[in-house]
Amino acid sequence: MSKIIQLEQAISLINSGSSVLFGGFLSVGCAERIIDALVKKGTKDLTMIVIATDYDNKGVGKLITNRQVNKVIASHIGTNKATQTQMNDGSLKVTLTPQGTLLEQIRAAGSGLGGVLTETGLGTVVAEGKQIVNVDGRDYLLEKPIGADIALIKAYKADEKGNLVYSKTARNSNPIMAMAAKKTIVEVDEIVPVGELDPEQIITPGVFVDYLVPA
Amino acid sequence: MSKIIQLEQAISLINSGSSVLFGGFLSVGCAERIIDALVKKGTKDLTMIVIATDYDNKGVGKLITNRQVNKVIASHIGTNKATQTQMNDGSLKVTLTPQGTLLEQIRAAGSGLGGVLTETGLGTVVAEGKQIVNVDGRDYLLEKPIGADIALIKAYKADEKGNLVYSKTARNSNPIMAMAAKKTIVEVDEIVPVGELDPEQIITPGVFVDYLVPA
Amino acid sequence: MDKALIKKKIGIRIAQELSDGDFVNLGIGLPTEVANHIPEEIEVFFQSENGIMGVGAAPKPGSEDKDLINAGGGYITVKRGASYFDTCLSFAIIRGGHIDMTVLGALQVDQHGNLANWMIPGKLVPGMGGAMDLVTGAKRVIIAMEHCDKYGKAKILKSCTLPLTAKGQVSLIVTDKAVMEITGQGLLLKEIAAGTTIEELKACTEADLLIPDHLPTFGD
Amino acid sequence: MDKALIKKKIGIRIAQELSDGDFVNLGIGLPTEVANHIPEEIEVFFQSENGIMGVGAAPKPGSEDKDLINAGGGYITVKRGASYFDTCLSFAIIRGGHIDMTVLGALQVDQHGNLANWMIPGKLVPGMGGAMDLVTGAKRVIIAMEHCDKYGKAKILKSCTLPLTAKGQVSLIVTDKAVMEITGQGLLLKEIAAGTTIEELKACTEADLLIPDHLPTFGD
Repeated sequence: MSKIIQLEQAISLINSGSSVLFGGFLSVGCAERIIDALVKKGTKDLTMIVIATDYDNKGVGKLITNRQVNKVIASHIGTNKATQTQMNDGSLKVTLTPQGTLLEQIRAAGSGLGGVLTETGLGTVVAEGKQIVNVDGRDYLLEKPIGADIALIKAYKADEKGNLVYSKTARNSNPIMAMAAKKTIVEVDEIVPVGELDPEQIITPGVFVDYLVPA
Repeated sequence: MSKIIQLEQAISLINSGSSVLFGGFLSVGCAERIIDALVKKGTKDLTMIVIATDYDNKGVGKLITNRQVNKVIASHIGTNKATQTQMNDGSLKVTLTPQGTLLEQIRAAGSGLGGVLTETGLGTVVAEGKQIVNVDGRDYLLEKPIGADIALIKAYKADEKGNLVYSKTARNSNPIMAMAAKKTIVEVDEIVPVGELDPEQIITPGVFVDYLVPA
Repeated sequence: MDKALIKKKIGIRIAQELSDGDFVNLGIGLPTEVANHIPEEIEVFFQSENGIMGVGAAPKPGSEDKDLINAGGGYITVKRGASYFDTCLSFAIIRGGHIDMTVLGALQVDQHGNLANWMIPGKLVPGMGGAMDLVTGAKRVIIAMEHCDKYGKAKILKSCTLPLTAKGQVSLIVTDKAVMEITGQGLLLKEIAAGTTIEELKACTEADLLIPDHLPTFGD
Repeated sequence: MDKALIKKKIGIRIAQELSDGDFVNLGIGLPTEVANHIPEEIEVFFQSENGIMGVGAAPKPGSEDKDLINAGGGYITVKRGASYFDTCLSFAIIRGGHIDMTVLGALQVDQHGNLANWMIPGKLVPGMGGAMDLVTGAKRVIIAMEHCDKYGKAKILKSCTLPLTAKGQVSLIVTDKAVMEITGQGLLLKEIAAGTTIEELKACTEADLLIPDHLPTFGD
């Protein structure tokens, strides 16, 4: 069973209204070709879950500039003017979440946990509307899992079974987001035959990967 | 600042009454030389946190056979008769925890989380005495962090800064336990100069490691 | 019937439940037999919870690697395309619903899909190891066991009496005598072993069985 | 005073707080200056929260690696002994108390150790990024900033008015005018910049300052 598909197939898996986990950080380690194809196709009403909304014309930001996103969950939007403009004019719903919390929420979804407790955000606006759980005399925020329909991942190398290797800081959120979607699609620079990757070297095992899109 | 110490120094860091996280699984990936030295020294009243209590004469089991442990938190004790005998005669307090839960509890301690929610153990004796948290209509067990005074880790290679690489399934619980102790001591087969390990290859960054004990 | 033949019959039948590309976790003991009967036209990956996906065959005597074992402590080899990871990620895979099927033994299983396979109070307390996470997290939980215990007593009950491993998580039970599915209506008899009569089956099954009009056989 | 000189004075002073073997996370902007003044006799490792421990110097123009950036998006190099990891582990390191020191900028900080550095309602909402985790998790939180804002108004307050990044987590504040420690008794003036008088300092500090009899100077 091959996991390799072409770009058009990958795009056809993402519907209007889909929630999408986008790996990458400030456009590094981001599935840029898939994003470009999504922009071209114009798929609308996406929910974007990402560490940062990158730049107006680079990374995930292009989807916001093109008004294909109506909800964002992110920790940082400061590098992308379009996000802020659309948030202010009310056309884009933005939830800002501390980065470590967001990653734990995604990991929880991928790991079958019902949530995690953290002190991050206690006593700040982040705590508003959230359940506080006291454990042995200390308060914690209960942070719920965040999964999605699709994860768009960027890897450096993959074997045909979907085992993934990343490059330097382009690893970032990719291994976590790869765990937490119904379908995980990976844009990959190089696909090698099974057996060519050292089992010690694999960061994301193929069990998390549904589709590979060659560069 | 060198992290390399000798076996005697390592042993002197572990006091009677210390809680110790033991990496390894069925004695594979277990800091056997440090355990042998602990047996020789006879340090008493240890709390042992480990996936399984290994065998009567191999792995962490030797410390139980030698009656140096008065409390065990583990997921499996079936391969070690001494554990069961001492549990039945009341000299050893044993808490049995599902393996995935135990690992998440240790990870939570190392990661600064106040706990995690899991469905594992719901409706079983594991749930007894534990807080149940309802999230969006589903019940979960609240599992608290488990850290310790000391973690005893076994690595295959380390550089002088404490960056670690493991061997095959001897990796097991070691990277998680390395995160969760006040002092992490690593028994390592080979110590290489800084810069010799590829930054991509490192599984446990040196930030988690306090001491290296060469083989 | 010979134990080895019983094992083989159960292993062959469960192997038919597999699909190409499945990720599977086999418990120790009888369940490992499934690995010997994978249909040739499909490829499956076996996980061992101590931190590997892609367990291969047992090594030849003399070529064991001390750092390469499975969850039962036995030496293994790795398959092409295997990967190593820490046990915390291993259980993230399990609990997160990424394992298509787990096959486990049972002390008792009941018609509500409850399973008891980790302890007998006052007698045997090995610990649950990874069983509770596996049963809770895997997409499909299949029980592989002999239909009755060594005294001929029923292990498939109306309600488990031993401490549970998990509540309501079992999908399918495959024994030397029958294949049974836990459904919303109750325990459905799907297939009966060739040479076994419904009366024999009922006599050693405490659970209520839903018996369909058409009942295929297996294991002939 | 020249901005570059202010930056340098603050960077030099904070670098003195470091110990050999420390793991440090520097916020973007002014805090990065600290890296330029590490005492020669010690070695520290800088983390960047996007997934690296052991950030090196900026690359030479033309030798940038597109896959190698820091939390501010700037190109970096790696130091010998560096390691890469995913951002979830990066924040496990941060939140788990494994970072000895973080140095961050501030919009406001108050005498209770409260910090506001992530938004100005209705004006600037970049998001908190990793700041809330850093401030909550690092063993020591040091604020590096100019003493007053660009209009000469106090940023060191009795109580923050902007939305908080975290409550009561700041240890030390280092500005171009003073070094101040948050203690159980209040905000303790530890050192004053050479050439600054206590009156000048009080005039641009809203917080109550505890002033000791003996007050060393810095930055001369």
